Amino acid sequence: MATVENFTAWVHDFARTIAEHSEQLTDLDRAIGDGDHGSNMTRGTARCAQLTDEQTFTGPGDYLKKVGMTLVSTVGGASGPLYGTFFLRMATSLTEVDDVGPEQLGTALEAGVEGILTRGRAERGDATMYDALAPALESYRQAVADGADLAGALAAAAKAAAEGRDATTDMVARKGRASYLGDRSRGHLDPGAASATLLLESAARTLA
Amino acid sequence: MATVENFTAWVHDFARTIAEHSEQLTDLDRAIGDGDHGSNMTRGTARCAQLTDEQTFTGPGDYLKKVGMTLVSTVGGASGPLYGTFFLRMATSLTEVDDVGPEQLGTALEAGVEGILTRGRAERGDATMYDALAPALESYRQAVADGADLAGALAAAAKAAAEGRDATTDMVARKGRASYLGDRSRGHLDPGAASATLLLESAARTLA
Amino acid sequence: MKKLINDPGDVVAEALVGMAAAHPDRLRIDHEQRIVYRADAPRQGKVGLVSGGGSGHEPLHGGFVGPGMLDAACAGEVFTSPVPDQMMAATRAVDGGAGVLHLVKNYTGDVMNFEMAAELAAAEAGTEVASVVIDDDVAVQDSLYTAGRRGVGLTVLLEKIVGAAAEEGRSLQDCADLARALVADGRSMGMALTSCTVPSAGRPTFDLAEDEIELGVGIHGEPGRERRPLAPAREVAAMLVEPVLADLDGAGDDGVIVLLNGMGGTPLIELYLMYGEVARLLDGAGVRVARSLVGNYITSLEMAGCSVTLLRADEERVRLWDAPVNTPGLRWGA
Amino acid sequence: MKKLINDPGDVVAEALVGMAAAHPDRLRIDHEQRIVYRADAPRQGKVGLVSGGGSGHEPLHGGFVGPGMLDAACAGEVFTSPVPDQMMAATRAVDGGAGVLHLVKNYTGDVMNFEMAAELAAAEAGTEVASVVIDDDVAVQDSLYTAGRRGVGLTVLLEKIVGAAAEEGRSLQDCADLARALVADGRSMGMALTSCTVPSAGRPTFDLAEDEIELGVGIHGEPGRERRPLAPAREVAAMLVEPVLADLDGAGDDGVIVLLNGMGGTPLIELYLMYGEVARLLDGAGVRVARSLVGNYITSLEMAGCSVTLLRADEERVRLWDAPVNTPGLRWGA
Ligand SMILES: Nc1ncnc2c1ncn2[C@@H]1O[C@H](COP(=O)(O)OP(=O)(O)O)[C@@H](O)[C@H]1O
Ligand SMILES: Nc1ncnc2c1ncn2[C@@H]1O[C@H](COP(=O)(O)OP(=O)(O)O)[C@@H](O)[C@H]1O
Ligand SMILES: [Mg+2]
Ligand SMILES: [Mg+2]
Ligand SMILES: [Mg+2]
Ligand SMILES: [Mg+2]
Repeated sequence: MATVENFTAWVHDFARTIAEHSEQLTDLDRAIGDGDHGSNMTRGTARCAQLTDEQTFTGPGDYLKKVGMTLVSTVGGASGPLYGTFFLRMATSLTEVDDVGPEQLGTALEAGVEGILTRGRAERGDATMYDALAPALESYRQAVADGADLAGALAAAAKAAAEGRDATTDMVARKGRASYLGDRSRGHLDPGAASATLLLESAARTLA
Repeated sequence: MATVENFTAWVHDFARTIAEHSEQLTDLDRAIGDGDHGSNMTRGTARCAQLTDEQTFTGPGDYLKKVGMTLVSTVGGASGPLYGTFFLRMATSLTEVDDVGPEQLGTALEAGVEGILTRGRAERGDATMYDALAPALESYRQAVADGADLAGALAAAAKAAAEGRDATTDMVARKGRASYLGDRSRGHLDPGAASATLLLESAARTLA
Repeated sequence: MKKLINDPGDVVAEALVGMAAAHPDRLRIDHEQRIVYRADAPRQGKVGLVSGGGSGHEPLHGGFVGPGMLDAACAGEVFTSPVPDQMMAATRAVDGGAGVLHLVKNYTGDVMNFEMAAELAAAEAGTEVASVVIDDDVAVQDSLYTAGRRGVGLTVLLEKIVGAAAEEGRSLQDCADLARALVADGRSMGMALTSCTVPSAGRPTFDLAEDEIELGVGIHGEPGRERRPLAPAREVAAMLVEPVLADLDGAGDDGVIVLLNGMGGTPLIELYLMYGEVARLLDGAGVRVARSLVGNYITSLEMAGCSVTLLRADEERVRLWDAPVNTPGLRWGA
Repeated sequence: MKKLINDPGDVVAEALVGMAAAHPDRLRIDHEQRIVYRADAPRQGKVGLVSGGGSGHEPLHGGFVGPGMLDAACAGEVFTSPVPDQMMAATRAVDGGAGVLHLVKNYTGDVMNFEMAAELAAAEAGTEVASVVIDDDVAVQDSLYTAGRRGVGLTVLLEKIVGAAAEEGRSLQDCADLARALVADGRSMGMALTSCTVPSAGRPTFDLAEDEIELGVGIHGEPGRERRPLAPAREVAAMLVEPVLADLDGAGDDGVIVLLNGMGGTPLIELYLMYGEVARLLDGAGVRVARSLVGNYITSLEMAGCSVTLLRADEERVRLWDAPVNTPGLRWGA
């Protein structure tokens, strides 16, 4: 069961991991975008990591809402509204819940991923963060159906995210800046799929 | 005795030589100036080389006056007025003279060099074209005094010009753009001294 | 990376400090929120014009704030859309009772952030908000399979013309309709000789060989339509003008308004030379130039290159173009 | 060499073609002689202002031709002084009976060519000519042992202020006196992050390592006072402001007019950032800024870098600065 402490650990771990991979994310974005994904995400997640110093949170929903709002207000670009919406929708799904079990987390993740879809209107194969998040969600669901606990389901999700991320290399981007490249985007890994994989890897380390 | 044919040959030879050394003159100017001496001189001398296609000249004075005016009107920069004045003053000194002997050429060269001095107010050692022209004139005068003919005197002048040119390497520039460099101009050969040496080498090939 | 900056993370904030110092009478800058306001905003009864986007395109947008043009511009990080908080704050601050028009360049980030701002502003009672998305870049072909055409040079012309309409007291609906008509009638194409370097990245966004150009480049150093061998200005002009003309539905009744825009690192002598080539091509195509603008107006940091924008002109557009404007980046008649 | 040009030898002529196309109503260009005239020259009873110099510094000088500023500008080859024929033709053409003032930047070539033009013009009956040499660059120290201080940023401020005085109908003597007083009261200092490339040379004029700047550079890519390690903007600002202040005889009654000028390849975002640093330093030194101008006004092709110019301000100078001007490069109040 994941509590608010787990969720704060998640966001802190995510912020740390993003900072470590900032240059790498920016390099991916330089190749097919505008070279700012690393700094965008670092700016936003660093700000999120300060939230617990400034206030206390009554539960996961309360905390994730603040995280979502903070991302919306600090990241900018395409990833700001997308990650922001992800956390805001998770938060809504977890309102008034204190201990989050595998089923509930699945519903919350699904709400988050749906939020990204609504905001960005991406489809599978468009080479976006959705191509890491969608298979992650499916694997998570499958693992839970197969009886996995939180740890097992999140590990499966992280693994699927990484595979989905790697698969973006062979895709032609159809959303976001990379889409302007047309065929020339093939052969490049999508930066948002890379950061989304870091998000799920952080979850696997902290939520269970 | 140098006739108007010799003088036109001189200017044509000078134009050809300048064109061949254009890049080299520009490189010298890039190092301590603004990288245009080669193209300035090429533009002006190429125009001068067309004069004989367009009109006939009654004598050396008439021809050199037109060369001087053409240089003034086409070169620009520091070298335009300087070389222009050089030829204009030579022209005045040779008014109404058809066959130019060693003495008369000496007087004309002196008038030309004086013109450069009046216009540019340079002194010996300032690292300008004057540092090639002044020793050239002295050697010319000395050679004539020693009984040399035109060919001998011009050969001596060309040799002295080249030595004077090379000596500019050790000087600190005090005139023109190179002077802004102060001590940093030392170690560089002055582009105007280089083109002035070409002028005397052309003279040695054509005027005798 | 060679830039006149301090910490790469402080570039936008510090540039706004300098901008405030340079234009104390004309602009009011909210440094906290990074919003550039015209000094006398809000203007009662006038539609408020709000634009914004990533920084690095100066003078766009902050340099186009002032009488006859924008009321507020939200500055994002370099090449990164600003956030909804900024747009909401700007919207509130410039609302003079006649509503607020958002002018949005078509980039996923900008569109989504402005969309969130409009949703949030709608939730707040009071301010009527309309939004127009600018997408004039013909380099982006298949817009079905992409994020759609980018908003580039037309933004400058549109902010000027709609700015004049708002200054005349036209309604929000009128201003939005005019803006949409301009979007339908304006097309652009750009190219780069060199990449730019995002300060926080520290390295050029793309590598271009000494003998290559990037054709169809955007304003963020996004790679363009294709790489071509370096060519003389007259051929480059044709590479830009032809696709624009091909996509434009003929000239307007009064010909076209032309913007020959520099990307930031190309000097004016080259831009004038390029404009000579563009004018010659338009003349050859029988397209009359009603008005023209040559210079660095929507840039991509220090990128060398240029873009051509054509906008179909009619009497009203030319009149609004000629109307007084008083901003740091564009000024006449005032 | 990556430039938007055709043949390197045609750059100046073709840029003038583009300039004529871009400003058909405001400028009249003599392409044969390479002279940019204000469309309505000569103005009867007004002192004619003629300037000129090598090209590559755009908008200077041609971009400053128009009501309230210059009557004519002679364009030389890139970085090469124009020739006396141009100056004489321009002098004749703008003479409205009140005489003609030559504004000359202090470079050996410019001074000698303008001198020859004045000699030749004096020989022709009729036109009264006065000449003022601008030498504001404090980077050139020992002016006894050099060609003297170069004319740089002050030229822009001077052309504007003296232009306004001439427009007011002041006499040739008055205009020349004012110009000389401004020369006595203005100082500049520049720096470069990168070199520029003269089109006909095809290669950068100087090489600068990734971590070096050239301090005290001129506007022709002439090497400067010294090389320094690359430094943050706030330190670079101090390297420019301090020597200028040290050489200026205090601020004027009304403080100073400041020009923070870009060398051509530095984007506006960096220039604003630098201006913020300059304004802070001036504030710290107790120097009041009466007026400021930030942008690319006297450039060095695509060189990256900037310069700072300070001019002692008084009531009259500020009034003349504020007077209407309508040129391609500087425009307000008209
Ligand atoms: N419409 C979209 N739907 C989902 N994800 C998107 C969409 N557009 C862009 N992205 C994601 O956003 C990432 C880029 O984010 P970032 O670089 O921070 O913003 P920007 O593209 O505005 O510079 C892309 O790698 C991609 O994964
Ligand atoms: N005052 C002067 N007296 C004599 N020669 C000079 C003077 N100033 C410059 N020169 C000569 O002119 C040369 C530079 O000519 P050029 O490059 O064509 O003109 P600019 O310096 O205007 O670019 C210098 O190398 C020097 O020999
Ligand atoms: Mg990006
Ligand atoms: Mg030179
Ligand atoms: Mg971005
Ligand atoms: Mg020169």
